[in-house]
Amino acid sequence: MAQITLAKGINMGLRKAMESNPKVLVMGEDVGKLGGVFRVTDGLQKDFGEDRVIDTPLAESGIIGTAIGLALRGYRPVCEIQFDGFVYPAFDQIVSQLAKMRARALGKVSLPVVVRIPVGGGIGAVEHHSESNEAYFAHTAGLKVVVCSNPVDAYFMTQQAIATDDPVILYEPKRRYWEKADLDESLTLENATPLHQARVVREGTDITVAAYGPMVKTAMEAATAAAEEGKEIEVVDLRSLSPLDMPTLRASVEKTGRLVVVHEAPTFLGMGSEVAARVTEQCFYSLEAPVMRVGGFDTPYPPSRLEEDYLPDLDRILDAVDRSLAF
Amino acid sequence: MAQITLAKGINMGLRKAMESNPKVLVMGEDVGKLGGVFRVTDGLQKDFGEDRVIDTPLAESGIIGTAIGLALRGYRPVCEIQFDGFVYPAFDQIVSQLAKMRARALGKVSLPVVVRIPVGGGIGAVEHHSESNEAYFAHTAGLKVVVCSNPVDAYFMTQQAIATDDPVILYEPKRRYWEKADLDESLTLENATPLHQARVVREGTDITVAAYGPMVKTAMEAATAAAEEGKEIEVVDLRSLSPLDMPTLRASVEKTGRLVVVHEAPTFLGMGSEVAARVTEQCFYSLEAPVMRVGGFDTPYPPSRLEEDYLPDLDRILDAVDRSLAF
Amino acid sequence: MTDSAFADQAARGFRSSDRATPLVRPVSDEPDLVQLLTPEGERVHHPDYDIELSDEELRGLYRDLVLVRRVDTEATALQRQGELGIWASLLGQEAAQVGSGRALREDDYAFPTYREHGVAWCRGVDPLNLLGLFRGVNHGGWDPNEKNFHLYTIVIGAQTLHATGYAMGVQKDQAESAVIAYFGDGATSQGDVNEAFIYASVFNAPVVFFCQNNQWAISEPIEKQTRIPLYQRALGFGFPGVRVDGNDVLACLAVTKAALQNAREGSGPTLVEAYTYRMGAHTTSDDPTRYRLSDELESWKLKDPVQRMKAYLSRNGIADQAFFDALQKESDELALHVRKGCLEMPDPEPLSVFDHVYAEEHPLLAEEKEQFRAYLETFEGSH
Amino acid sequence: MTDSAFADQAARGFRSSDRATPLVRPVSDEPDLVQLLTPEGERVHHPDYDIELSDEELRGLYRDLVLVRRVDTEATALQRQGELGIWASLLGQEAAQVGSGRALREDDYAFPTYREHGVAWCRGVDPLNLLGLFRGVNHGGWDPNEKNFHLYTIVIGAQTLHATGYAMGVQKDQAESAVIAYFGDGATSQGDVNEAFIYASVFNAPVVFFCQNNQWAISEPIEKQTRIPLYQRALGFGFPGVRVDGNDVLACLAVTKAALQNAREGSGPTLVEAYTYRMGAHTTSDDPTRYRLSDELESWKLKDPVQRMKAYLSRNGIADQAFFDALQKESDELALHVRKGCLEMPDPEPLSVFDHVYAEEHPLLAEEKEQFRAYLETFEGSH
Ligand SMILES: Cc1ncc(C[n+]2csc(CCOP(=O)(O)OP(=O)(O)O)c2C)c(N)n1
Ligand SMILES: Cc1ncc(C[n+]2csc(CCOP(=O)(O)OP(=O)(O)O)c2C)c(N)n1
Ligand SMILES: [Mg+2]
Ligand SMILES: [Mg+2]
Repeated sequence: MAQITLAKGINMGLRKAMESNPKVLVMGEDVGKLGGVFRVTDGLQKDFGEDRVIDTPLAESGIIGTAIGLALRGYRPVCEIQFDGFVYPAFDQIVSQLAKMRARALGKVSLPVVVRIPVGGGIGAVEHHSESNEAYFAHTAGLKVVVCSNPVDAYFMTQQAIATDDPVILYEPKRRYWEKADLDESLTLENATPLHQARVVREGTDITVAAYGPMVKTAMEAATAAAEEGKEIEVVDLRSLSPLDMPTLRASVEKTGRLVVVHEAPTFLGMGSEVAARVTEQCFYSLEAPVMRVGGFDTPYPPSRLEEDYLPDLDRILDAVDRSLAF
Repeated sequence: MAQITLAKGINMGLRKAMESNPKVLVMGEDVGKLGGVFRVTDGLQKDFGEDRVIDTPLAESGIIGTAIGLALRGYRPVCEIQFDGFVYPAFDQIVSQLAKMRARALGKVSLPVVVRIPVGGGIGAVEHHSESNEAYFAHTAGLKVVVCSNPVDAYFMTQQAIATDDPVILYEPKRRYWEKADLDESLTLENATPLHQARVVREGTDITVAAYGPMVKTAMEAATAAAEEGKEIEVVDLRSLSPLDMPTLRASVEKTGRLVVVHEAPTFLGMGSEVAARVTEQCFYSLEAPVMRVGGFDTPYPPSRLEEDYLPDLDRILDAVDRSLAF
Repeated sequence: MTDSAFADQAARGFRSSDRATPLVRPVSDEPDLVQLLTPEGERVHHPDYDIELSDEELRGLYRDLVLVRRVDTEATALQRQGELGIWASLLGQEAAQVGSGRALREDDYAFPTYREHGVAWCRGVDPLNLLGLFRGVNHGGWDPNEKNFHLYTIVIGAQTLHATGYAMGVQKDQAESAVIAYFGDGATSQGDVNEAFIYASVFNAPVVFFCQNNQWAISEPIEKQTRIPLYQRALGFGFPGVRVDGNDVLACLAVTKAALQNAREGSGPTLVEAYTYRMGAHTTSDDPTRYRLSDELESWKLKDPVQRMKAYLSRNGIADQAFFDALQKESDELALHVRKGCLEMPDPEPLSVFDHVYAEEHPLLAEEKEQFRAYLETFEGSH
Repeated sequence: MTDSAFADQAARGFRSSDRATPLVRPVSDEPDLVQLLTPEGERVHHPDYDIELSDEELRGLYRDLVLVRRVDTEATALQRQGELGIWASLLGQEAAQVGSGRALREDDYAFPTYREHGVAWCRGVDPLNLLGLFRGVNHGGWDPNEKNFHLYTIVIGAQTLHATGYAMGVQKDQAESAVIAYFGDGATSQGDVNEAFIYASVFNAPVVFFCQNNQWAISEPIEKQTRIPLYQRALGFGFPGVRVDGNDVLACLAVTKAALQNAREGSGPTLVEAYTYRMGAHTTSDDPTRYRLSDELESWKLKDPVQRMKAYLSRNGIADQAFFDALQKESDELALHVRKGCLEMPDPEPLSVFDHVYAEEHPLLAEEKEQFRAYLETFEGSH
């Protein structure tokens, strides 16, 4: 049993995958000697060499485009995008090539490419360093989109994503990189929760709060606070945004009758809209209130001195919980 | 009164805008001598010169990036993206620059750039020529997103979009380019429906069907068919996706109690999810059934021999209508 | 010839450092075109590039040119008859494609655009595979690894990065293969193509960038993309660029072979600009009379790649009338195969839209498929 | 000097055609660096570039260098003290920025990255504007048109296209202004930057591409971006490239002036590579000891741009101790202004997050703002 951070969990996951499969490559800007700006790839180049841990030119379309070529050649590239806001130059390669090539080939090629993206705000950064753009990719058929929220998931989900024959966008909640948890290293992938399964991280009876990535911790804090007032919140960590684990969500909502979805991304057409629409369609008669959405505002991510106002926090979650309960 | 096609409506709208404001430019691939692959810019270069109707190099990021620079210099560029699937190379410039620059400058600059995108399927084209990617842009704060569905709207919305000081993504339903309608040329912009207002295009009492762009015609056909069976569908042409005209939607749903949203884009996180989530939140007690979504499947746009199956048609709309009415 | 223009380049500041010196020489401007066969079909020689071919090989190249053109003509006809949604003709570019395509070894890998029907032919891909895409029954769908010929890529320039990445993989495997990326003159303006140049040069990847400069990107003439000859683009990235007469199948073969060989030997990328002409419309949907003068076409007709080779073969007694007759027959049969195969191509099953999107399970998509199946069944009585 | 390297280039195949011949000469490799002031502060001459400056102007440049460095040092200190979220230091790049910045005329327009504090200074932008961004009270927020200095752009390379578009607008206006786009060595790998080269050359836009090659893109050395000297990238696009000693304020001034003048006169773009060194960390968040040896830094310290100019001024009696003392005082006052202004900078109002997103009305956003206002009010009692 070792105590690890979320960043370390990914690092260990990458290492495990690289050890067990020589085709696994790590590539991106500054992933080599520096170990990435968040040190997630720390030590990998030293141990696996420049041939497997590749500092690329400063061009994201090039990163994804060449990763596709490497995948066609039989490699399993794990690409690091330095910050959420810098994935857009690669958008075309991701959406038109990475996502669609398998269908184009009628299944005759697979692209086991993982795109790791540190996501979200709360670290006091400058513009473009705090965005939550998961909805773009979750809306894109052909991709799978997952988000880890804790060190143990980080460790396993990294390995699972790499093992998947589909392209996976793996979001890492950057402000939780330094959160710690115990990892039992004797556990293997077989012990892990399946990659595309949501997890009830706290049981409750009054209302369900669904969150993912950085917001899971916030939701848990809200649940603790609510419990003091006698309200029992069930917290669901969605983990996989595409595919979305509807059975877990449905079971929870059928039990509690109420749902609040929380994310940092702008609400308009954010993940919450899909969750709300789908849950409402499937649990129409179970819902005692409309699904409430708590998200970032429909503005560009603000300067960091405003981010505490912009980001959903415990209070805004509880406000939505109260509005739902009072409905 | 002249009969015009939708393509002609845009052409006339562009011409009007160029005549009334020398700062309006048209730029894109093949917009000059060829008049665009759909001939939407036909004759403009001949009349306004190469300085105002600019054939650009084959690089979409360059089109939007230089349009931003031109806008900073006081011009009002109207950019043509040749097909929906070719906007992605410009995604970074649109999402990180075009959408965010005004907020970055605390309002001290405006970017009156229009990005025209022929959208959607149904024309028997090869891959990347039939996509519906409006959700990406509607989810992007800082942009406005509108879709025309008929020649008269095309004429006015083009002019309105150009007159707007915000960046506007103007979607043009390519399979309706050749649809005809009468235009009263004596009408001025003051007579036009405001750009961001939805329109009830057919009144009905039993259920609301909300659609936009190419699907408005299909929805109207469904309404006609339903009427024969005694079901009165109210059809709402959303026209503006961002901002979304909630008052019009709400009024209709409060009247009918049921809503079906139709678009060509994949349903998962498509516009329908936002409409469903928001309408449900605001009309919870008016809804007698969950909002039903009819859209493209959650797959890449298929080869054209499958597109009739993929695209929502009259039958699939009526199926959803029936499911809603039977709920 | 050792003191070629590239030596000058190097002297003027290319850091050769520890990297292997590229061996392909960019041609100087006088003549700025590598040519081994004049438009009249006369064999000429070039100091840097030459090639010795047997008569059989020469006839083989001519056969390729003829058959490729015939497939193209047939496909255009099929489109006119409504059997294809669209067709992108390679008319005029046969030599560039056959020359470069025949330069490839079996273990080399090609990344095409949407117009490389001639390369597909050389790789042994059945033309019907190509027609499937243009008919709209699939988006390509052949197995790229079967013939080392990637799927057609429609988004301009995207495949150049795939080719570069693939070449990086070849390099990691220490395999002795090379990769070729096809693209057009218009494509050189895309960020992706320039990024591919950067990745390829920085990693010294074994890739040949084969640009068919057919003078047009739909309606835009080459001047809208560059103000200098395209092969010189490579100078800015530190690898050699060479312009070859794209209507000369021998020169295309020789130059591409040399470039591929350099790539295999660790000398990194080369840009080959095949200077040619799009004799037809951009696609069957296009109307070139709106933007170019017929004079231009007429002058290029004099440089026709197929005629040129035929003149050479005839004049030098390399092929006789019997050969040409047999080829005519083979060509007719091929056209028949294409036509028949096209007409017989079944439409895909409606439910197949859900297939092959993911390699692994996706419950929501499975559910959607199930719902659609059930929906379709409700019509079953009525059909 | 007319028979410079560019003439060779042209001879080797740049089509000069009907376009004006560019007048800026790329330097040949020996020496491959335009230098007017040696690291020891000795004035040297260059056949293509020279500049005559009055003593006052020379002192002015030195004053700029000193003050810009002082602002930078103060900002770094403020970051260490928790007053700024991050700071991107220009340490070592003062001459490149002041030299190019002072080459600009008032009507010229500059498009910076996030590190152009020295250029901002030359444009007359109050350093506090820059600090606002790094403190996180805004994303920039100054009025670009006030000083013809665009907002900082953080997405690598994006601004080069804005600059090119702006220059196209200048051209349409038939104005006699020029535009300058700043970017780093790493940025040259981005598609956008290469597309900017294409647009600028095809439209012959009056823009100078000013690349500060500080040898590093965070942890990646220049070899990860190119295998040839960066100024030669321009060759591939058909416009001149020139490498200047980026630690020599006089050479940077001279070369940039010439390039801007050529742009104004209709000769189109030039790429200027200012060969310099990032003496500090990438930003205050970075730890360069992880990836580079201190030797390298030590050797560059000998080329310090500020010391060099000081040595020149002293040695030639252009400035005396009184001047240096007065400058020291001015510098201290500026630091105080920066420090005081930073500490006094108010946090933005919570509701301001909704402002300036759109120029025109947006009912949903107005509604969201209203809801948030009401929500905030529920806390009002408790605060
Ligand atoms: C990214 C992108 N933008 C636009 C298009 C539309 N388009 C298809 S072919 C073409 C012209 C291509 O010209 P070129 O690269 O010279 O190749 P050619 O067609 O001449 O073989 C254009 C603009 C596209 N396919 N992809
Ligand atoms: C598109 C994009 N990708 C990645 C980053 C993260 N990033 C910020 S600065 C930087 C290095 C830039 O190097 P260079 O262009 O040489 O400029 P310098 O910082 O040396 O001035 C990187 C990778 C970014 N800002 N934008
Ligand atoms: Mg072409
Ligand atoms: Mg740098």
